[in-house]
Amino acid sequence: MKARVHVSLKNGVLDPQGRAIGQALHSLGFADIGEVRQGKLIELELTGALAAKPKPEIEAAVKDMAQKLLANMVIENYSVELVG
Amino acid sequence: MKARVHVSLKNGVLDPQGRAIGQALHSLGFADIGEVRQGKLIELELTGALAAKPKPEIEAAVKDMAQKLLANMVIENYSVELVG
Amino acid sequence: MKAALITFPGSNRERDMRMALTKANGGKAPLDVWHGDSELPKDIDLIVLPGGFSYGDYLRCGAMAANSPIMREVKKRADSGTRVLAVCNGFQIACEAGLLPGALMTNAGLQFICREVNLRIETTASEFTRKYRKGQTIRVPVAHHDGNYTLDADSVKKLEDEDRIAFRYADPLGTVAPETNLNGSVSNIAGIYNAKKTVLGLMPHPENATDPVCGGMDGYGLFESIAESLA
Amino acid sequence: MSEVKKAVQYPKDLMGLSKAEYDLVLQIMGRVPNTVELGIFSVMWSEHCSYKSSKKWLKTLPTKAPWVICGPGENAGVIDIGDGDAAIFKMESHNHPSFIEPYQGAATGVGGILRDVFTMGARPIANLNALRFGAPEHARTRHLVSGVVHGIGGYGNCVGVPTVGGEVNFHPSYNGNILVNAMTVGLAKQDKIFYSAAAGLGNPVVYVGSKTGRDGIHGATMASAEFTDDSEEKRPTVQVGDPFTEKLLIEACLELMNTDAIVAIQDMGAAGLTSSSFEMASKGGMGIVIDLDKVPARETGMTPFEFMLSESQERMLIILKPGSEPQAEAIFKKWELDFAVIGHLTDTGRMVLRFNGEQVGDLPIDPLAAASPEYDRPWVKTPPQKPLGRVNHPLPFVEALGRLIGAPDMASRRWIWEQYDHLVRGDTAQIPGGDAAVVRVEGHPTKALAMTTDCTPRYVFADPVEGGKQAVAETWRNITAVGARPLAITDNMNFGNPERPDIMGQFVGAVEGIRAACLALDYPVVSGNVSLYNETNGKGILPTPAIGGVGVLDDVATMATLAFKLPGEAILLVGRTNGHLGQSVYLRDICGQEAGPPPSVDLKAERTNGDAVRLLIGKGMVSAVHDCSDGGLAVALAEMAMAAGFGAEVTLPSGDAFEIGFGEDQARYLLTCPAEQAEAVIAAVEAAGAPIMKLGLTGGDALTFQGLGTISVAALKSAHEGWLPGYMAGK
Ligand SMILES: Nc1ncnc2c1ncn2[C@@H]1O[C@H](COP(=O)(O)OP(=O)(O)O)[C@@H](O)[C@H]1O
Ligand SMILES: [Mg+2]
Repeated sequence: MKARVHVSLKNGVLDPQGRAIGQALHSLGFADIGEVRQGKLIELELTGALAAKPKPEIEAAVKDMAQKLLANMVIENYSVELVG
Repeated sequence: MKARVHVSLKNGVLDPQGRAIGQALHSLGFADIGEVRQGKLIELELTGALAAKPKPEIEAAVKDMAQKLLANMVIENYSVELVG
Repeated sequence: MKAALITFPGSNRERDMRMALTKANGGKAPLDVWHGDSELPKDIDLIVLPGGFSYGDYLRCGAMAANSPIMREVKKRADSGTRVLAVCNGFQIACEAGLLPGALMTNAGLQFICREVNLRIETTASEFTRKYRKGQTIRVPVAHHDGNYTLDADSVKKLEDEDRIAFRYADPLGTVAPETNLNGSVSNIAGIYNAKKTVLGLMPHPENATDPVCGGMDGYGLFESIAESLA
Repeated sequence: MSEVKKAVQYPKDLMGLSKAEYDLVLQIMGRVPNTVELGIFSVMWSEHCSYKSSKKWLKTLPTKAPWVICGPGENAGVIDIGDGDAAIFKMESHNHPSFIEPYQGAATGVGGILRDVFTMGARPIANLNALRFGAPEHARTRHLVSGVVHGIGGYGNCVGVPTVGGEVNFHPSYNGNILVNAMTVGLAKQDKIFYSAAAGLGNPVVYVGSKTGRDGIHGATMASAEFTDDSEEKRPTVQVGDPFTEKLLIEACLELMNTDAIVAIQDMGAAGLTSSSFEMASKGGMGIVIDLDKVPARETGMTPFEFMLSESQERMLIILKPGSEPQAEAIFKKWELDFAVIGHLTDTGRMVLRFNGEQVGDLPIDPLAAASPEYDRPWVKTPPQKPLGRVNHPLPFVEALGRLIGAPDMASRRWIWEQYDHLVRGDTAQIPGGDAAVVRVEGHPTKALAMTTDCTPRYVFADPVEGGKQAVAETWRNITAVGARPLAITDNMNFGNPERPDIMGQFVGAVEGIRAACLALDYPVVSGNVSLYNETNGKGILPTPAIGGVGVLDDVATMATLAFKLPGEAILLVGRTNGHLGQSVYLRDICGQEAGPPPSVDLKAERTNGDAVRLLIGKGMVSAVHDCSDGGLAVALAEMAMAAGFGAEVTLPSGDAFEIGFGEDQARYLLTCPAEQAEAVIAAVEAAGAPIMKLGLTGGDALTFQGLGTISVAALKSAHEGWLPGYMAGK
């Protein structure tokens, strides 16, 4: 069982990395690129008792991890997806 | 139209960030976490002529961007997903 | 003054900080505290979170250190009024831990920057900067990759209204302008206080400007101010 | 032997060994080796580990002086810097990996050289880097510069070791083969230095640091192979650096070194567990048994071959005193690092490898080490360059200066060194941008170390012997220019394919020049590294013996810097100016000619002039000091003016202005002093036997050359500071 946590910057927070990627794509000749945002995708392998729990409980646990550590709620959002 | 490019380290390539995240989750009391890998998720807004093309062509263009810039093909893999 | 200097795995400016604190404190070195310790010595007047790359700056600068056992204790002490000086990675940790508002993002130029900068002293109504003059500029170095201070406009206004902005990036004459904005920080902010002005967080390294031979003395006033205030 | 030989069936994959070498393997083993054993032979006898092409010549280098505590042969060189302190340093290349993956290649290069230094008990206090890139207009150059610089910064900044100096050149010969040489300087107490020779029958062999993965399998043999177009295929051998773990490893090792648990210690560098275990046992005359299942593994299903040849980073091998395992383990656990007893020492003289209860390898140590091939490769002396004919000067003097100061090889490296934390640890007394970096010695009230890296590859190409001398002399001069006493060097010999007699001739010539300079300047070689086969599709790089020099400054308060200090001061030139234009940057970048012999190096004059300058600095008689190197007198003056933010008015010595202004005669320094003390300074220098003359006075916002023209300091600065950031921004 795996969980994927996608952490992205909140709307309105400037993303210098995304902007730089956009500029670089333009200068490589890819003209038709609008806004670019860069986020993180953290893949967690779930084991033991946690993996055996019902999905909603697993999801709750992973959300807890995201809020406590994986995302900075001042500037970031996150979403959780369970795989396999 | 948006494209999401997920860039992740190739299997077998050391992921120091993922390792450190795993350890931090353990010390926060989340015991049932196995391997952790951290990747990037780059969201590109597609505009102009490109956005109007058929999906396979868009996908090919985004793959080209991934290979030329977004992923470091020496140590990373990527996958492309078109949204909306 | 009795200071505690906290070392996290990956801290690397704790030594620089120790030299500066010891010099300003009449030769008395701070107590070293390891991040894994869950308690701080009782009669501490100052807690220092030094610079470095705690946990390699992996995930987000300061995120993992903010969750280490000692930080629960640091927050408790800070709540009860113990002074906290948080520099560079320490500032990032303090923001992540909620001791200070805002977040530190990647420098707008996306590069690590190590150079001397001019800081304007925005307020001297603080135990950390009373030896300086308001509006004075000092030259101290920065060395960071993620010093782009981010905070919403209303909160910035609140910081201003409450005189909680400690330093701004300026030119040698004290002019604060977009061109003097080193790293994209909102309103050129280089350092801020908490509401009670007992916690100071800043990106630059005043501890690297406390010796005439290595970096000059412009940062020394900060340590003198603290030592005098907490004497 | 002949029986064995008759039956020889060569395996399809000799793993880089030649047939003759394989015959030797059979002879030593007395049987056909298995894959693990052949792999071990292959890496131990690779150019990288065995120095088979270079050994013969390296032996001729001077390595001794009363202040040398440990010369080449250990992980790094050790010198006595007084008061019971030792400086430990070395330079190492990571050229091929950096070309393939610039960020990780450069980062792991820094990691590797740091481990070579702290393995000996030293706290790393400074990093330097000598970089060579292809032509700026070459398609890959910008990407490589960016990756390498970010990689060096990413690693060094995180581990908290200041990066204080280095050098950068651009030249088309490096288009397909960049050079990334990293140097680390560390400090130790003389009674707390650790060596790598294993000792003590039965003593535990301990593995610490990161887990082992399938990183860089066969990296050491790759580093010794020439590039061809299919080297893209070799990509999976790239290793990823983890500076955070390295930082923990430094702290944990230094903490363990404070106990007396360690018998011997060695980092796992190229060829990982193979070379570290092999070398430790071999140096100590011991045998060793390793249980490969005990090696901490990052991935499942790793084979003995992979365990032995993995180049995973941030790992060390330690021989402990018996019974000290728990104490050592506690330290590594505290720092959250792996710790495993993986074997023990024996008296069999053999390396025995076990895996899952079976023996998977058994090799004799001494015979393998002793038979390590040594070649006397054929070489031809590099023919002398034709004398330089008449030179046409396309630009007026000051215009040429304005152009030259912003040329790729001459422009400011600020864009690079501002991305390196050059201040961490709080002891950096002279930051990058000067002649040598100066870093204080911890625990001493006044003492500091001065350090620099230098080499002028175009000189070495034109005349390897003079070029070799010059590289050494320039480091000596840069250290002298800050007021320090040069003590010893490390070298990093980057050359093309040694199987080509002309390339081998370059190597032999450069070694001869280095040797001569080291002898004349009492400046021995204490460590070094050789990187051969730096060529792509048969095109070799310029021969590049990068030299890293270290010296000691007794009182950091006397340190000199190159910026003019006050207007109205006298400017003096020490050393003889003949106006040698051959192989100068002026000739190349302004006149478009790479021609003529390089300037010759008069080692006696170097010593006399340098000693005189150092004496003046020590006495506090001069206010600014700068040596003359690339670009000659005019460029050196411009550099002093730009650093000060104000100019000067000078009259060049008589002769052809271009030759005098831009010629690169060696053994010269520019000085300033208060005008009224000029006579005293001149007298002191003359008394020391060195030529000196007055050029003019500091002041004004421009640099004026009497009779030749004026250029504003602002114009110089904008050309000098503008090129690299502009280039990197794609302009
Ligand atoms: N790659 C680098 N990293 C750090 N500092 C560098 C690098 N390249 C050049 N520098 C610094 O820039 C300055 C000028 O370099 P260089 O022209 O090679 O000096 P010199 O001519 O005195 O040998 C020196 O202080 C040097 O240490
Ligand atoms: Mg110099």
